[in-house]
Amino acid sequence: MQKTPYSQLKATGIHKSFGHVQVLNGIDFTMDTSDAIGIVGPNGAGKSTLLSVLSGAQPPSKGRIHLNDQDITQLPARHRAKQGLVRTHQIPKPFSGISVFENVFVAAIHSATPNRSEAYDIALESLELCGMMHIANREADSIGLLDRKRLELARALATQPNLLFLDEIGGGLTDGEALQLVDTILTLRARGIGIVWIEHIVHILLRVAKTLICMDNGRILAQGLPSHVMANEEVMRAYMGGSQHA
Amino acid sequence: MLNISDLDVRYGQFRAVQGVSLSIIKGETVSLIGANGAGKSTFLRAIAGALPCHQGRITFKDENITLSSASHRVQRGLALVPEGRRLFSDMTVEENLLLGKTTNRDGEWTLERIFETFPNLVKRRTAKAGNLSGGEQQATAIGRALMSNPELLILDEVSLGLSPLVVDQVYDSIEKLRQTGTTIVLVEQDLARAIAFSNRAVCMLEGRIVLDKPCAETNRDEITQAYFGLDPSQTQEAI
Amino acid sequence: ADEDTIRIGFISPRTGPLASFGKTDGFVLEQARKSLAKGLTIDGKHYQVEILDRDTQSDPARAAQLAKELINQDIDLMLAISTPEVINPVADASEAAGIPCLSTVMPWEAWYYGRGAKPGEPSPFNWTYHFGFGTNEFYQTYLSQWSLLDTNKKVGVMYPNDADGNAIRAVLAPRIAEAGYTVIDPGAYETGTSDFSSQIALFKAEGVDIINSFPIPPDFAAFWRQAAQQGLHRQIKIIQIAKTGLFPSDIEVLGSLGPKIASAAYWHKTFPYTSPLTGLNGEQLTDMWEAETGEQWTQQLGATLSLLDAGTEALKHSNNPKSHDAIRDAIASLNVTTIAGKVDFTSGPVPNVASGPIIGTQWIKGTGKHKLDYVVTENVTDPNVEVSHTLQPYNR
Amino acid sequence: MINSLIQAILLGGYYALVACGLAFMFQVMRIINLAHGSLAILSAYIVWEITDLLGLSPFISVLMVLPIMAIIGLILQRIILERAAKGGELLPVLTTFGLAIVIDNLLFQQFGANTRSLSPYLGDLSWESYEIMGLWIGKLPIIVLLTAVVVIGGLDLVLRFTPLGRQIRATAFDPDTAGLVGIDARKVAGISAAIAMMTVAISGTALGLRGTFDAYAGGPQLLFAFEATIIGGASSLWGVFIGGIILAMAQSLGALIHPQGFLLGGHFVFLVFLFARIYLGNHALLFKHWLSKCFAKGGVL
Amino acid sequence: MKVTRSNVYSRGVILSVVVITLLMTVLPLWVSNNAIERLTVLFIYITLAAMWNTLAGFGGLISIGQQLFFGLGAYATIRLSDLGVTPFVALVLSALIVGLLSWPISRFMLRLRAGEFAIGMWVLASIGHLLVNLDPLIQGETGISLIALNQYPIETRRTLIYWSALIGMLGLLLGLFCLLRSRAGIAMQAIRDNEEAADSIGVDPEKVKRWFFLFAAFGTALAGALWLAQASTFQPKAYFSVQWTAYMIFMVLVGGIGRFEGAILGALLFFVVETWFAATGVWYLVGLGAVAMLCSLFLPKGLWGFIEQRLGIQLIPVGYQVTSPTSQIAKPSPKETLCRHSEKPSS
Ligand SMILES: Nc1ncnc2c1ncn2[C@@H]1O[C@H](COP(=O)(O)OP(=O)(O)OP(=O)(O)O)[C@@H](O)[C@H]1O
Ligand SMILES: Nc1ncnc2c1ncn2[C@@H]1O[C@H](COP(=O)(O)OP(=O)(O)OP(=O)(O)O)[C@@H](O)[C@H]1O
Ligand SMILES: [Mg+2]
Ligand SMILES: [Mg+2]
Repeated sequence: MQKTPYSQLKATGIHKSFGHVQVLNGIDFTMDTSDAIGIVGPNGAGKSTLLSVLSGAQPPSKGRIHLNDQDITQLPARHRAKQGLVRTHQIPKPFSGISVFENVFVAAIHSATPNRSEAYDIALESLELCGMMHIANREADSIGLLDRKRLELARALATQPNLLFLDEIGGGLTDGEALQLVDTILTLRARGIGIVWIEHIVHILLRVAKTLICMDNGRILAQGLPSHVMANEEVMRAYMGGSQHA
Repeated sequence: MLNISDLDVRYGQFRAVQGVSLSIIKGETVSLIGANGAGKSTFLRAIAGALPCHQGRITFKDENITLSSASHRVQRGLALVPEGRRLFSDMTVEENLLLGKTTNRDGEWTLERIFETFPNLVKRRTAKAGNLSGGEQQATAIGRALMSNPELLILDEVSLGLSPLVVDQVYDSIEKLRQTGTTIVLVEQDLARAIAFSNRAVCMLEGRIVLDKPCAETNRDEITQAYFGLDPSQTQEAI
Repeated sequence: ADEDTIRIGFISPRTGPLASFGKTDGFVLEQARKSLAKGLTIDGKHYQVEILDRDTQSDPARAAQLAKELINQDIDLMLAISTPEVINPVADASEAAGIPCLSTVMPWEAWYYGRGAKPGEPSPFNWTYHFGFGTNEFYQTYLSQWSLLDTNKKVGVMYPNDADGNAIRAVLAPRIAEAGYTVIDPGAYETGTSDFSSQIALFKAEGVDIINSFPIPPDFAAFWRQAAQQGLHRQIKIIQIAKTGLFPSDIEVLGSLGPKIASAAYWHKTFPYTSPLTGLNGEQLTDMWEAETGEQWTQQLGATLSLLDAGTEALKHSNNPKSHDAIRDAIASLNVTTIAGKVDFTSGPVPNVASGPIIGTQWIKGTGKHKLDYVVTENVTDPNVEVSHTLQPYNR
Repeated sequence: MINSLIQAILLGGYYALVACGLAFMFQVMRIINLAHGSLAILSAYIVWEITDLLGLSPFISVLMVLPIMAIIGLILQRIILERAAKGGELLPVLTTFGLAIVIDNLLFQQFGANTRSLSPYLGDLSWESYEIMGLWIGKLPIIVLLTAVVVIGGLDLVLRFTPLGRQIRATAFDPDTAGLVGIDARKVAGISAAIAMMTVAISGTALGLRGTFDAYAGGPQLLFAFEATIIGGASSLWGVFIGGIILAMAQSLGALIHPQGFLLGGHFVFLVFLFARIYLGNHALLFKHWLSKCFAKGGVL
Repeated sequence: MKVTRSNVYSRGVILSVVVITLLMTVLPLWVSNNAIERLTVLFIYITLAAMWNTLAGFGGLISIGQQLFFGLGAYATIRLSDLGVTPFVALVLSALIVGLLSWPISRFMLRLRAGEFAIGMWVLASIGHLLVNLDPLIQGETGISLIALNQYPIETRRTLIYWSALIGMLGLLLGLFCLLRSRAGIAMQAIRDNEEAADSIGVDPEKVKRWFFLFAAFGTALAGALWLAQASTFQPKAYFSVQWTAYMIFMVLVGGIGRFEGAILGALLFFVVETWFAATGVWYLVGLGAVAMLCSLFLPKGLWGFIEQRLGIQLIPVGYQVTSPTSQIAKPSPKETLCRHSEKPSS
């Protein structure tokens, strides 16, 4: 499937609320689709929700989203996926009834290419990338949590995205594993795939992210070069606390 | 306090935990380290009674609990914060917490204490657990376990998905817990923190214990080596 | 050898919701087999007779399957009894396979038109025959039954949207009206309805003296109890029901509302006939049943036996019971007396049908060993049956 | 008109009572119990037996049947539901379907074809009624309605506000985790099954009092019960009460329009309800949210 | 590193299927009438089971209302042949018509979730039943018979129906097989497991589900029409009875839900049990119920699931296997894949 080349994702005045709960109020943010952006923020800040809104899983209550100059605010997730905007889920949602390979293959054949053999290659490759070959034939239901997270990534990759939204795929990795993950991501970067990555383990994030966004209470607290953002004492207070472990 | 002798846990014929022996003394803080898929969760779930032991023996406070039900173990004061939270997602945060004190063992943990410890939960008190953010869910899960006032608290991937601020809060509260004499076993992927916090490091690789030392005597590299299986010399030095 | 055994298929609902129709069959078949033990001699030739009885479990789909199975075990004559759910599938299977089939008990209209025959057109059936009452008998019986009490001639009717209900509504209602009765018809209701307040309201408003209904037992219980709660029962002189009230238990479940409900019977133990097959008469048959089972007799005893009577008579009259055509012709020209009275295919209302009686009756408080007694109050459709009781008004 | 309205409400109460056992299993234990009808009939038969043997009033014998059904519930849970529930939401459908067939036919084997009813044992109470300004209101339906209110209300309170209630819900949602927080899952599951069966017993009695039953009468009751349950929604047991009444009203309305419309009316309204919930559901939310915003604005000004 | 979709067994299967098909086609020349008629019934059962499995097994759409399509299929046939269409044409036509009709239905019903969908379909079925009752031709519950068939002599009729049942079954099974191996097939299973996730990777749940729904409706309707053809009596109560869906559930779950072979095996089993024990009346039914219960308790994945895990074979492959020359891939020992990870996604 030929993906329309584009360069800019633009969200303006995004609000999201569930019943009474105001989760996002007034997010404005623009990115180059080849950028690597990291998002941090205290729990419940609205990061995942923002991701859902950008990837089309949930419509915003207010605000607009543009891809180049096309308004995709109402575009359902599946169409965005076909245009190359794909997200992973913080709480993994594997297709538990089918094998790991099939999980990835569905994505490939529906968003990357209708051609079977090509789809096979894509699926296998993204499994390879995420180091899941050894459990390719396992029923997805039977794999452990971190494998599930990897599966999320592999599945997203198989759609051959231009812009990847990653939601805490690094959580719970040992340093070694984390480094492997970073390498994987960097290879993707090398292919010009854009990344928006939510992660609490900042030092991993910083190996990839060129820009850092810190959210709190559904607002963008600070945005810009990682060093600046991390230095921002508001961020310190809201997010890092006294912690030295960054 | 907790004695495990060559424990074997299987999924089908796949041995996820292979003849592990371990004994934990009252008041200890043990951090269990190991690569993804090493069998930590399996091991812990077996201790908590969520998985049947294929062979081996578990005694807790000199009582053989190898065959007793999970609920009985909680009754006796052994609580697990399961990996992946496992909240009752269509019940409110408060209800989830209250469920924690089903066994109502007495102790100082109450709803109020929990909400003090995790202030970010207060405003979500009546929200359905399923709608919480990842971190809020993690906090709720820990709170739920604390509500049973355990003597041995097992935390699988505690800090998973928690923002540094909250992580600090969590560790502070565990610290408090520790001072009250509670024994703690935790899985923490942040090595530095693990070593800093606990007084004993147990390292798993492919279902076996490959390293078991007081934190004072070990260091980062040794451990990293251990769980990539670089150094076979020190396999299985169970106590 | 097979050449001199006659095989009769007999299909009825012994279990399942329709079981109360079939529960006496085992007993009756036993009697029949006793008398057939010696076999039959049909013009000079002696035959063994074998009855293959099957239970449809009240499931029409199964009825069809059983019919085919029996046909493939090459039976010479098919007998089916009770309701459309049983008879129609069996008849259709027989018609398809060219096996003579004889049936009774359900109103013939539902059998004839319900299987695709069109009024005025020649009968599409070559192999299937049915005897028993139809709407015409109901008409006669009801008129004479209702004339036994003086009423305001206002009849509230409750006909469900099912085989009998429709047949009755189409034919009976208009004729009752012609006969000078005011028919109050709230319209067909679906079986399984559980609230009848609108109908009841209507009947109260119209001040009907008579109610006529063809409900299934659960529906009637619901309807009549609700009617009583609405005070309707105080104004009703005759509550004339069919289909429900064939069997004692239908009425017993109504408790204090049960007695004095009027009904109509296709057979009664006081029928003055003897069964050519078993040589038993009504009293003997029912006494044997009650002696053997301790349960109260039901009209199904006579009906089943009459079917076997007619069947065996047809075999006798066909001079070659191993030829389907011979049997078919024998049935077509059959004119015999069974324990249930005349079965005469030569003078039926339509081809393939012989009409039979339906006698006005009433359930009254039991005088003997049973909670309720079933007594004859009227006999137009078969004057040989003796009227033993006078009809009592329901509301007094 | 008013009369048929009242009749509808009374009927609704009856539906609610018949359905509440089902609703309990459906909402709380997450089991689609196709054997509900048959179990109700079973208990009706037991009540009938006791009433007939000891010549008691059915209302007394119900009380005696409750513990019996409770025990049956426990056994069911232990040997059947427990295993079935492990296999996902679908398996219990098959299990209970099988159970239904077994029960029906064993009942038939035992009690034969005769239709029965509990009403004769009430004497005239079964059809007596209060006459209030031209309206006739049956005594029995009133009793049924009140019972429905009491039973459903009681269950609802237990589920919401007692620890037991919480444990029941938690266990139903995820027995393994329930164990991890110290709930004796088996015990609790057993208890909830027992409760469910006791309500079923009441349902069965209501059924036997209002109408007639035979061994196979269970099936037909099922659909109405399900409709009431689903209309009621999954939020609370009171839903099933509302559901029953809505269903009954729809049916009588249908019957007013056309006598054949009784069932149709009910079914249509059922579907309408489902879709209304789907389409308006989020709109309703929006509406609330919109209100609150106006409120906020008001606060600001 | 390559992906395979067939295995040694399946090639064997393809062969034997062809052989059996040929055998079946010429069977009427040899076997008894009864055998023919019973086989016809068997084919219809298999069709029904396969269609329900399509919905529930692969689509996770559990419907208790498939009798709707079964009944409508039969009804449409009656109607058409009343208009003078020759019966055997009417069979196919009616199935098509019902298939079309199920499109608007799907638009609404597929919006419902789990339990609501199941019961909703049931309610819809009884609406269908009541509406058919209103048709004067049907005369309410009285029903009517397909006497148009009486024009054929019994032998031809028997054989023709047998063949159409055979063709119908094979056609539908083949169709299902292709559907499952298509993009839609794997997508449907993904949707079954998690609709939101499926949506997020570019699968269109609405569309895929609708195709499966239509297919099942069509197949079930055809089965209904065929059943009418071989029983020739149409009584609405009998065709719109929930018992049909109950049988489908029975066959599929006992055979092995979500497994292509399962439905067939289940149908066979049901058929055999019926043929041998039905005569025992009440006890047959009790037995049937007991089997249903025991299977659901002791073979939660059905007979085929059990066989599969014992022998680790899959005769009719609709899935994908990754194989590699240097087999460093953990071949899933069936047992392992079987034992469920007790970990539910926590939201
Ligand atoms: N469906 C929902 N209904 C109600 N509230 C919701 C829903 N989804 C999310 N929320 C609330 O919105 C807030 C933001 O949730 P979100 O998942 O975006 O947080 P987050 O930034 O991802 O936090 P974390 O880092 O812990 O994942 C949380 O307070 C959460 O409880
Ligand atoms: N239900 C299951 N069926 C089969 N294998 C399983 C199952 N659950 C886990 N495993 C396997 O058992 C091994 C140990 O899993 P476990 O989750 O205990 O590892 P872990 O140390 O907790 O890893 P993580 O850091 O991801 O939590 C892994 O190879 C995993 O794939
Ligand atoms: Mg998040
Ligand atoms: Mg783990």
